Amino acid sequence: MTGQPLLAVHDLVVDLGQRRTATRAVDRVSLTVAAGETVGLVGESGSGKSTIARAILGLTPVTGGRIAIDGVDVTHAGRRQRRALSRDVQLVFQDPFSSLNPARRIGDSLVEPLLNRRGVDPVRRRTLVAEALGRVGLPAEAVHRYPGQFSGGQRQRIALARALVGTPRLLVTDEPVSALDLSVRAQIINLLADLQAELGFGHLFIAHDLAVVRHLSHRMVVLHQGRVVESGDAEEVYRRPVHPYTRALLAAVPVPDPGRARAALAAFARQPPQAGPVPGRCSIS
Amino acid sequence: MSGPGPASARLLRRPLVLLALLWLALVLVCALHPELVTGRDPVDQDLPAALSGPSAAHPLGTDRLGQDLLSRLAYGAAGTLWGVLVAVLTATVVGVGLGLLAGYLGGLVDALVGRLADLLFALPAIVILLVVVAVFPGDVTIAMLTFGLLLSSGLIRVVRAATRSTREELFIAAARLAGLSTPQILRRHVLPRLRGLVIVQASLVAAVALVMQASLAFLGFGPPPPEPSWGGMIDEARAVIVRHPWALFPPGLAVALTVLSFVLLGDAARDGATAAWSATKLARRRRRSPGAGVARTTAPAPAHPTGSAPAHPLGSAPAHPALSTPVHPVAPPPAGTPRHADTLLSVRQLSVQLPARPGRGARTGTTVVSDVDLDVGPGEIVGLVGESGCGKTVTALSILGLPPGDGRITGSCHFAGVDLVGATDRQWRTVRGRRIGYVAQDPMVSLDPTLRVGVQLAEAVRRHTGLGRRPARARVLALLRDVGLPAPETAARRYPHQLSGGMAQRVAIAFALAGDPDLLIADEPTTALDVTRQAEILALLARTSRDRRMAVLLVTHDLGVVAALCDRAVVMYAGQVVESCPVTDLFARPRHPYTRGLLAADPHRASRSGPLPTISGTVPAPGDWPTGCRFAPRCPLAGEPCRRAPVPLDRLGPGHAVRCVRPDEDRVAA
Amino acid sequence: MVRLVLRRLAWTGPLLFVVSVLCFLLISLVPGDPARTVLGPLAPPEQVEALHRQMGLDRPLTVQYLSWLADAVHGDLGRSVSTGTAVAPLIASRLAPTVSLILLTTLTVGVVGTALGVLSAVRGGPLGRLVDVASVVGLAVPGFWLALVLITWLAVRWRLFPATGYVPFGESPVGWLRSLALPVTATSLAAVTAVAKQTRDAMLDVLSRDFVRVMQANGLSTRSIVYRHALRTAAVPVVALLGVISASLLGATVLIENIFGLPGLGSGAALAAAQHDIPVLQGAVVCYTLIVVAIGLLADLAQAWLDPRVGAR
Amino acid sequence: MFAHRPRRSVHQVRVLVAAALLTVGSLTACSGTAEEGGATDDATLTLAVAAPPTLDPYKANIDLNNIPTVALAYAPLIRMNADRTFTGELAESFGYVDRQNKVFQLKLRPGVTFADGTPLDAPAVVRSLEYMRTVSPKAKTWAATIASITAPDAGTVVVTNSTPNPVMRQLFSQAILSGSVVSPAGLTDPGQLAQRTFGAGPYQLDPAGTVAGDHYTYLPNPRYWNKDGQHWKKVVVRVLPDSNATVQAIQAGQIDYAALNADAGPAVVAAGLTHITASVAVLGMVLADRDGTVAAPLRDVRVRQALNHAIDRATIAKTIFGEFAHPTSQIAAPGFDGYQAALDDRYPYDPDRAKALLAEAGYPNGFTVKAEAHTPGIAAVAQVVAGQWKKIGVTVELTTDTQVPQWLEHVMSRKFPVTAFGYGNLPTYLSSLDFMRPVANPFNPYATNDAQLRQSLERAVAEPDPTTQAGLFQQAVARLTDLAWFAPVVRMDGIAVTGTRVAPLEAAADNGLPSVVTVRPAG
Repeated sequence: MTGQPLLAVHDLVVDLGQRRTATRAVDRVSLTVAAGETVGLVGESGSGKSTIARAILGLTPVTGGRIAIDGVDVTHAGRRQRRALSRDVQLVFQDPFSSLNPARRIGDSLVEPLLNRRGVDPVRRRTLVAEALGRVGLPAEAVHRYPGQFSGGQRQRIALARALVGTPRLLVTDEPVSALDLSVRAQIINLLADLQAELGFGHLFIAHDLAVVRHLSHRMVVLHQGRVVESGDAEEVYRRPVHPYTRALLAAVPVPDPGRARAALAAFARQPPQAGPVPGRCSIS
Repeated sequence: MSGPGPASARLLRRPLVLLALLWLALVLVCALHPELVTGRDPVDQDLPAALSGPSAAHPLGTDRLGQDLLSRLAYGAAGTLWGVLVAVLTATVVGVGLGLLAGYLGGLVDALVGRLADLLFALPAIVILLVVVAVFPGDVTIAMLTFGLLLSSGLIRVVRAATRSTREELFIAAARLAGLSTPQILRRHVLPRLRGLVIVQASLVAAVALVMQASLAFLGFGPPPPEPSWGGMIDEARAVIVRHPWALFPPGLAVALTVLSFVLLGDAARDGATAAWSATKLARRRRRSPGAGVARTTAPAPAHPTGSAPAHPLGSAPAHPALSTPVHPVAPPPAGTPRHADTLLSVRQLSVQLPARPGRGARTGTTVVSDVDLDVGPGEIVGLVGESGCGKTVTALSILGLPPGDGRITGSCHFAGVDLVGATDRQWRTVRGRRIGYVAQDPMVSLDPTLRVGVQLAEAVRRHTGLGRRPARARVLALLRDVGLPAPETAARRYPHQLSGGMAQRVAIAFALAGDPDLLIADEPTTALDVTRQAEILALLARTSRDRRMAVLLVTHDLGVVAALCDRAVVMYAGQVVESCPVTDLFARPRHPYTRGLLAADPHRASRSGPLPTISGTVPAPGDWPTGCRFAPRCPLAGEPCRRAPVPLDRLGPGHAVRCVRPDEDRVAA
Repeated sequence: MVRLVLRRLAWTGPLLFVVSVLCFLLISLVPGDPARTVLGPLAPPEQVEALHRQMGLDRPLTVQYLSWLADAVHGDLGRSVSTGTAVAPLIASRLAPTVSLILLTTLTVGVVGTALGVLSAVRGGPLGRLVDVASVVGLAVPGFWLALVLITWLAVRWRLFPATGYVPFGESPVGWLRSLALPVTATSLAAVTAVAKQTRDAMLDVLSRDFVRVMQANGLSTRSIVYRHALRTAAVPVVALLGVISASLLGATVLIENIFGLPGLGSGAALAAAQHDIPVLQGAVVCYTLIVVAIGLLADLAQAWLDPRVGAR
Repeated sequence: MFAHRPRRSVHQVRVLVAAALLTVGSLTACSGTAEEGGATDDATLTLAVAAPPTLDPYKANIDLNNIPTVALAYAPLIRMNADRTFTGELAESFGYVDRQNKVFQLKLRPGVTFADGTPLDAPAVVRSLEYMRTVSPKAKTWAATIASITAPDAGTVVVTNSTPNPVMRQLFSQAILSGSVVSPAGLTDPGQLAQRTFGAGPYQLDPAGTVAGDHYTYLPNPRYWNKDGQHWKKVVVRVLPDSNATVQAIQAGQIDYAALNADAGPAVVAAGLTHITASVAVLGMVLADRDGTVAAPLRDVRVRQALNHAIDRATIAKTIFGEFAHPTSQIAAPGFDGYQAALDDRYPYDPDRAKALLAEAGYPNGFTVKAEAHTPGIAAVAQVVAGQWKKIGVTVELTTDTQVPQWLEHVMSRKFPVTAFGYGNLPTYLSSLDFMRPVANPFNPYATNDAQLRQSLERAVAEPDPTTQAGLFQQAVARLTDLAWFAPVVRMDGIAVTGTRVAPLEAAADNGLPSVVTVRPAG
């Protein structure tokens, strides 16, 4: 992690909704992702984690702050700049069912990131698509099939293949495994780790499950109501959470261990964590 | 789940569609080469034969000038089709163009186009058309152009709505992120999705335009008299209606049949074009709630100025399965171990078979649950664990006698002395809600969206307790307080959509508790919630179970939830119970390789370093189950005996049963 | 819900303006001279010329329109060029048959269509198939053709209903109903089947929703589930369709009023168009537009009442 | 015409069908006894017209839609009887006072008042007739000869013509609608004539019971001079554009009386309704371009005669009109001065002769000609004629119009060498004004002139002796027929249909249909 980080988000503010009824979804969030690094972004629904992803990728207008990729400010990138940027940054969505157009063959979807790229002829495209499929453990003939013919886990592999077919340097994944079954979830988590090891991309990993994030991430950022409440080394945050919210979050997750889980639940039932906004930011870096 | 190719082939096999195609082909032939259909000139007068019925010389009879009706019909087809074509093209081009623009761009353009559509809709079409034909007498093209424009308001709205919803789809975002330009996205993703919709709308426009064209000709604004037109023929028939009513029928039927064909074909084409979409939708719904998956999915009905809903293909008209009581065969004698005396619910050999539904994804008579044994004692919390598609929800619903689809239940299901398999409606009335309550996965859709929470709860309370209006209300408030809603009065006045997910699930639980049941079946009650909300609901369930001495059958895929809440666990895989044991055993001494694999793959339990242990492969779909051990293809320990024959559920000790050939070979999976 | 009403009403003014401008322009394109129409084909040109001036037709189009608009704002829709009577009362006198026709048809369509749809959704089987078939066939049979058949047999052959004419409700409610029986039947067939189909689809959709299963599982009565809960939800798209249907009925009324000799707005508008009677036609169009707006408003309100989520939007 | 479907009514296009010649007077009033059933009570007469009538008696064209409403509210000065004789109505006596058919004098019936109470005296009549001269569609043709109208005393009106006009009696009768007298109160603002009635007739309009364009209610005029002429407590005139609807409504008992056209005849017969008929109009083709301006072949009289010979009139009469039309080759009708029975078959159906004539004229292979027709009733005839001409090699490119302005524009544009026509039966003098003078009008758009024809007419007009005059008019008609300026096809009937609640009408020979004011309750 030398020099400037691959992704630098500084004091990001995003308001959602119409002007009058707008709500602040993201409130002065800063984070960085370096090449080859996985940063986990954790929070409950409404914490703003998906909005951050969408803002980074230009799918949501930014109210304030700055987003830089490779040192280049892309906060208010135009359409053209965005398109150029698509080479470097890719996103994988939570829902493998709706992130692939069900009416198009896998090959059609996979080739899209290469379509507007100069110097990639159709033959080369086919090769790249086949390579990408192979990388995620799917046979090359999958290009002829429709998304409906694949299971959820396979579709998420396809989505990964599409994201990686253009060899981006930054991958943002928004809850990529939370819609998957347990047995498949582990496969995808491993796949993500393997691919990063192989391709060396930076990875912003968004999830609500602290255990998954801990497993996959180098660093972890905990969000609550649009603000960063805690960030630091993933293992460290998981084991020794400082912020009460992080603690509550950890306590709320039932652990597959009857003893611990029951104790936690009993403790939870006695004293539920406060639901109100968190005063101030106690982020520890 | 088939692609569009086979779907279109299937459509052609439908006899009605084929007939519609044939009829339209005939009309088209008439329009292009009427001389192929009839040897007579449409204006040839056979005066002596005027106003005759069908005869050898005049197969459809004659009009009052002795002109051959068949010939006039045939020669009138060209003008008719042309008018329809003009209207359809205009409506489609304008409707799709503006609809796309409005839907995709949004903002001011959307507002303007929306207003335009409103305007077009508010214009009295026929008055406008009367004016148009007065300005351009006898000009069908301009009249139909105008009509197409007026009709485009429906298309604009439908296309706009569909575009908007498509634009929100993730794959559009994905395409944009892939660097596609807007035209590329429209061409590759939006337009194909609109195809089915536009086809249906276009077919409706065609139908309406045809009728309107006939109406105009009937009013005397069609092509001038010597020239045949269908509406004009109805008008001519009207002139002789007292003497010769027969003349009304050939042109009337020609119009009706052609309209019918348009609608049928549009419908069929829609089914073909959207086969891929429906398949996914089906799968999606199935995943979320297996019960809904097999039910028909219905396309949203587009609003239309002429007020016609899209027609569905003829011949498929199932009653809603949920409301027809399935016919159960006589239950086989209960197998397996005898029930405990203190068992509240005892399920034995429960199997569920879905009926064949050609063209609906499910295969012929697919068995989705087979030979499930399950016991729940009074006050006991039992977890029914498994991955999606393993049959856990089907099992839970079948206990309530509500298998998804027209599922056929076999086996037995004793609850408080009654075998629920084969229970009568009267028996169910005393069980559902009063002895067994039910909570579904997604709280936001498990309450009636149109009624206030209090009203819904009051209905359940009054139904189960027979209380009067006022006491029922008090009880509703008590229930709401019981499930931890701090301000029950306020909550009771709310509509479901005004509640947060956690609150809604509390209300749903209150709904299930209204009859003070002995057993609560909760189907993934926390899956749709955040972890903190989940913890609250779990705590609520635990407390309620304890306080009311109420048993809970908790369907879940989350081992953590099982650990936190359950006394015993039943693990299902591919429609079968593979392991059943006290919770402590499940986590401390799992015996089935699948259970072990699941536990190992859980990142909570795994060590931080190194890859997670995984189970290779994927869960087989119902119908693709292997004959032997269903887990064998994914099992690291599987050997020849595993694949040979079905494996029975073996009792290993008190309260522990496992479906494995060698459960004692304790190998380290991780 | 109040906002819903206000938004609709706010849109009414501009809508009326645009519609009236559009009609004015269109009508001005109609060839021939209203003065000539009034005086007949053989009237000498000087007379026609004089009447032309007298009717103000020699003024520029914009002036003609603006003077119409100025009066219209004050409720004066001008005078009929063919009969000289004031347009507003003329239209008012023709409103009753049309409104009766629309109301009765909408009522018939709503009640019969919904009943058929619900029954077929709940019962299924042959009835369901019948609704499927009928919905397509109903759409296919042109209403005016059906009207002719109905007149020929029900009115003339069997003398069950009057073939023509309109009896005001105030004169004889039974006569009113009898005079509208055939027109309503002719106009409602297609709509009944469409509504039945829509109801059936909506019911099947709603019945497959989670909340229905939850209610069943928790022991609510089938009757309550079907009629209190499912039907209410399913009624939302049905009401929307009904709104569209009643609005589109306005078009059908022109033909039907002509065939059945009903002194309604539709036949009045057609007559005015024939006589080149611009003030009457303008008045009719304004009236039509108001009816469409009113129907839309009613449909919106009904939907908001049925489903609180609609009103909240 | 628009949505009130022009179809079956020749009249709607205002083809000047001077139809309803009245049978009046002798019929004694006899109030009807009750008969149960029916939509309205027995004292109410409900009749149907095909299009909204024009209430202003002078602006109204002579067509079946206007005649009933005018007749109900306006009494004429002179009444024409079924036998084409004239009796006084508001005028007690009348006649030419010179020997050149120029000066016509009317002596008014004393003590008559309008419905509004104003006395009906000579100044009122003069004022009314002056109004007629300014607004009536007939003023510029049929009344063009009138030089002055004066009132020497309160009971006398004198009309002076600049050139002889032999039809003053008809002109002031109910047949031409020019003799209706309007009250001075109505003339102060002639605009009201379109909405209310200001006559001295048996009934007056009840605006409260009227929806313009749909139905018109008339109540008895308490000041009507002839109480015997009021048979009903109420008369409702309903607009029913479709003759089938009318037939059905009469069948269903909703309508008591209607005057229909011949092409509704078969339906009337099929429905088994009580009816009487009278010849009302001639239908056929105008071979208008007799100078060959746009269609050279038509200049040759042999071609025009060939076209006449090529028409199978008998078949057309039978097929389209059933028994309600008679084949004819002339435009004059029986009972009128110019009529000669022999001319009916002047051009017998003879395709071979037609072909021969064409060959003689130099068109052995025929030719193609543009033609115009309007309204389905006339257009049907034109269609059949076109079909028959096709057999002798003459191809017709037929344009059919549906609206009056369009028809007028097309006919007068001189783009159509052939047009279809329907023309009401009139005295030959009146029709000569439309047909035979070199003045462009819808029946002579190219303003063709024939010296011999004009000469016969001029002599006939000034001839005071009726018999000699008729002979001269017959000469003119014969000349016209020989010239084959027209190809008349049939003389069609009007049909007065009655329901069960009115007394059967008395057949009126071939002199037009009885007036609505003579319809009495069934006794």
